[in-house]
Amino acid sequence: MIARRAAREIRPGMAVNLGIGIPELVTDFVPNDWNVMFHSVNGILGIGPTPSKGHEHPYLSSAGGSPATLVPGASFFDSTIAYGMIRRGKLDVAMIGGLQVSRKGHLANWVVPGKRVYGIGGGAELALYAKRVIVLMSHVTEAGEPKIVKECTLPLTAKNCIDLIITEMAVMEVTEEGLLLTEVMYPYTLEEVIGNTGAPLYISEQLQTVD
Amino acid sequence: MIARRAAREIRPGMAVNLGIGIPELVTDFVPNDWNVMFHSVNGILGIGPTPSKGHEHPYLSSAGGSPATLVPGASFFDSTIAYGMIRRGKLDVAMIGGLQVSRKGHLANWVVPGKRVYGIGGGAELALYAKRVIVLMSHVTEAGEPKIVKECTLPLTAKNCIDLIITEMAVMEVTEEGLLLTEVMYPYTLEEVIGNTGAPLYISEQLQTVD
Amino acid sequence: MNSHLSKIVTVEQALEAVSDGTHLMYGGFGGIGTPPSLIEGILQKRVQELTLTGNDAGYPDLGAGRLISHGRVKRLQTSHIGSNPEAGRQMMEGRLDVRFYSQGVLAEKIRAGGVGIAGILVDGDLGEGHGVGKQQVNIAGRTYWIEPAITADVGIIYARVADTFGNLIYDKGARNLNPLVAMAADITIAEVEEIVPAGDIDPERIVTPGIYVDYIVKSDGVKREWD
Amino acid sequence: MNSHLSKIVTVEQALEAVSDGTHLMYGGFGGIGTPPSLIEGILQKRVQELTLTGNDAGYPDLGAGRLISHGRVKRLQTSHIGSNPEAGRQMMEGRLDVRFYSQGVLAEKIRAGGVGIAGILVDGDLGEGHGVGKQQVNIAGRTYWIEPAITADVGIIYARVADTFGNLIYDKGARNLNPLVAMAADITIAEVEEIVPAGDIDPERIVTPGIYVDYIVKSDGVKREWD
Repeated sequence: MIARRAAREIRPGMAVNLGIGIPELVTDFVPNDWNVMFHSVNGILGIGPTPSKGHEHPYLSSAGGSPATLVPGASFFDSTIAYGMIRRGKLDVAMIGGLQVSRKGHLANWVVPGKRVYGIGGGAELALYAKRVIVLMSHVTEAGEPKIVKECTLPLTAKNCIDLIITEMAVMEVTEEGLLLTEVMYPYTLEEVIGNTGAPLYISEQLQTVD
Repeated sequence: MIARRAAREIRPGMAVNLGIGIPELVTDFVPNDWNVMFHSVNGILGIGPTPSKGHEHPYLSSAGGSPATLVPGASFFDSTIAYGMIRRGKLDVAMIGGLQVSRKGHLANWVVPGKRVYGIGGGAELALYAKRVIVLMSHVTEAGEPKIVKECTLPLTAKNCIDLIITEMAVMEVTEEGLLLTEVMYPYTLEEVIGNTGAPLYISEQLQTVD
Repeated sequence: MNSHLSKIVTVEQALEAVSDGTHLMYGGFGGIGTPPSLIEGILQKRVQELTLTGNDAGYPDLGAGRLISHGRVKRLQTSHIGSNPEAGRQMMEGRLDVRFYSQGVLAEKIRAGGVGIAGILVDGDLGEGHGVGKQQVNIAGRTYWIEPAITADVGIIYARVADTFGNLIYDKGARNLNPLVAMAADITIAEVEEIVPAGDIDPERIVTPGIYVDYIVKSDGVKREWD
Repeated sequence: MNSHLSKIVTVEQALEAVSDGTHLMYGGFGGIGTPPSLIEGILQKRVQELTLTGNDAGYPDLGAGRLISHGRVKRLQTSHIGSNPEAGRQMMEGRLDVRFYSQGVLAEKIRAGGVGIAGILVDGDLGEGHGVGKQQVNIAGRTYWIEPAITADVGIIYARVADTFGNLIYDKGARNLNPLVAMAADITIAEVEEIVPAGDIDPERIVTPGIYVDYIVKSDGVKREWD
C-alpha cells in the first residue's frame, strides 16, 4: 500500500506536509512518539490524528477540510507564514498527489484532463521548496495509461521538483540520469512495472521486491 | 511652550507617533480620557504615562528608551508591523524634531552639522507616510541661525512631508503657496518671527497671538 | 467622545461602504474564517459587480462563494475555485473574470498592500503562465517577477474575540488570511464571536492591533437561507 | 530519539556554527531584546571579521554593540549607529564597513529573507542616497527601488519563554526584530528566560513557531565583564 510505504520516508522529528488524497493517509503509519510535525497550509503546524466522532472542532482541520487534532507543540499562524515555512525550506518532506511525472521530475497535478482550469492553489510552492518532494499516486490512469512519462503532456505544476515516486507498483528515484527503479511492490513483477511506465527506467543494483 | 501648543493638534481617538526630544513631552498635555493611542516604532501601540520610580519594566519603553506604561487596548508587535502601520497611513499624526525645514515642507533632521553620519533610522518613513506631520523645534539654531529656510542645506530626511511647524515663536502651515504664519507665541512679536525666519512668510488673515 | 466604543456597530452600519463595484477582500480558507453575518448582510444589500480578493471561492453556499453563486461578482483574484463549481461555470461563460495566483504569493501580495510596500519579487519558477504581462528583474543571475501589492476598498474578516478598540485574536485554522486582510483593506470590518473591554486581552497575544479595525460586529453565527 | 528535547543546549554548543567571517543577524532595538548570554558567548569565542545585520549598533557595552567595540566586526547592515560612538569611530577610520537602510525597510528585507521571497519594492521617496547602485522599476508611473531580501548564517534572538520544540513568546518591547531574525537565519539560536514542555504554550499565542528555532539556551541574565 502506497501510504504505508511512503511513511518509511519519514524520520523522527521531521516537518512534513501531506497533500490532499493518498498523502492524507500517511499519518496512520507514523508512530506518535516520533514527534513528526505535520504542516498544513491553512496555518497549522502540528496536526494530530483524526478526532473521534463528536470531538471535531469546526475550525480545526487539514487544508483539505478533514477534521484534525493537535499534538503538543502545535501552533497557528497566518497564510504568509504557512507558505513562508515552505519557501524558506523548513519542510523536510512534502508528499503530494500527481497526474503525471516526467523522467526529469517535472510534475503535473493541477489540471485534470478534460476538466476546467480551477487554479493552481499552493501546489507549486510545495513542489518547488520542500527539501524532499515525494509523489504518491496510482501507477496508471483509470484508462490504463502510464502516469510516469518521458515528457508531461498536461500543464506543469513545477519543473525538476520531484525526488521520489511511490505507486502501488513501484518506488522510483528521480536522478540526474533519469528514473531509478529501486523497489517493486508485491504482487507486481518487474515486467509489469516496465510495461506500465512511459519513461525509461534504470534498474537499481539493489532492486528490492517488497510486500 | 512648544509641547503644550502641539498637543492641541491631537484629537480624541487619534493614533500618534511622537519622536525623540521635544515631541516626547507632548503626552503630558493630552487628557487620558481622549483614548489617544501613542505609537512607538519599537513595536508598541498604546504607550501610557511615564511610570513612577521603581515601577519601570526593562522592556517597556519608548523607541528612545524612556520608561513607559501601557493604556488599555495596547498591543505589542514586531518591527515590520510597527512600520507597516506607518506606511499604510494608519497614523493620524507624527510629531518629529527638525534641524531644517524648507518652505516646501522638505525636512532635514538626521545629519547633525559637523557630526558624523549615523544613519537615517526610521525618520523618513514617519515623515513620508503619517497622515499629518508636524515638526516641533526651536525657531533658530544655538548659533542663532534660522532653521526655517528657503532651501535646506543639510541632507534631507524626506521631501514635501511637513504639514505644520511649531516653534517657541510661531506656528506655520506648509501650503502650496509657501509658509503661512497662523500664530505668534507670546512674548515674541511678528517682527521677531519674520526676522528669525529664513524663508518668506505669508501672514494669515486670522493671525493669532497666543500665550 | 469615545472612539473605541464607536467601532461597535450593526451589520448594516458596518456595510455602508459596500456598494456596486466595491473591491471587497475577505479572510477565510475553504470558507473557514469567512465572516458569515457580513456575507449575509452583503447579499441582502443586493450590491452588484463586486471585485473579490481572497484565498479561494469557498463553496456555492458557504463563505464568499455565496456572493458568486448569487451573481454579485464581476472579478475575482484568488488561488483556486475548485470547491465552487458555480464559479467555474460563470468563468467559462465569461460572466466572471478570474485571475489566479499561487496561494502563498497571493497571501504575500495582500500583506504587501497591508504594510504599504509596493510589491514583492517572486521566483520565476513559480508555475506556468504566471509571468504573462508581468515585469521581470534579474538579481545575481536569476530572474524574478514583480508582483504588485494588493489593497481593497473594504475588508471583511472573522475573529474569535475583539476588544472595544478592535484588537483581535483568532480561532485555530480560522486565522489564515484574516490578519492580512485586516491590514490591506482601506476599511476593515471584523465579525467576532465575543466583544470585551479594551485591556481585557493580554497585549502579548493580540494578533491584529485595533488600529487596523474600523468596525466591529457581533456574529449572529447563523447562516440564514437566502432567496 | 526525541528531536524536541535535543534543541536545548549550552551556549557553547549553540555557538558551534559561529566562526570567523560568519554573517550573524540579531534581534533587539537599542539593545533591548538582544540575547546577552549569546553575545557574551560569541565574545568569548574570539571570532573575527563578523558581518552583522540588525536594527542598530546598540551601545558600546550593551547588545550587539559589544561585538563592535571589541573589534570583532567587519561589516554592519543597520538603520543607525547613533547610540554607539565606537561604531562611528571605526566607520570613520575605515575599519567598519557600514551599510544603512531605513528602519522599516531593513525589517522588511529581513522578513523577506525569512519567508523566502527574493525582495521587495520600496518607494523611491524613501530618503536620500538609498538608490545608489540599485535597480529601479516603474509601476503605474511611479518609480520603485528593488531591495533584495537578507538572510544570514546564524541568527541570535531573545524570547521570554520557549517550549521544548522551540515555540516562542516574547516580552513587550523586546519582541522587535526577533521574530523576523528567527525566520531569516539559516541557523537560529533562541536565548530564553524560561523553558517549558511542548504543549504548555497556548498554540494561539505562539509568535514564532518552533520550526524556526534550531537551538534553545537558557539565559543566565548576567552581563559579565569582559577583557
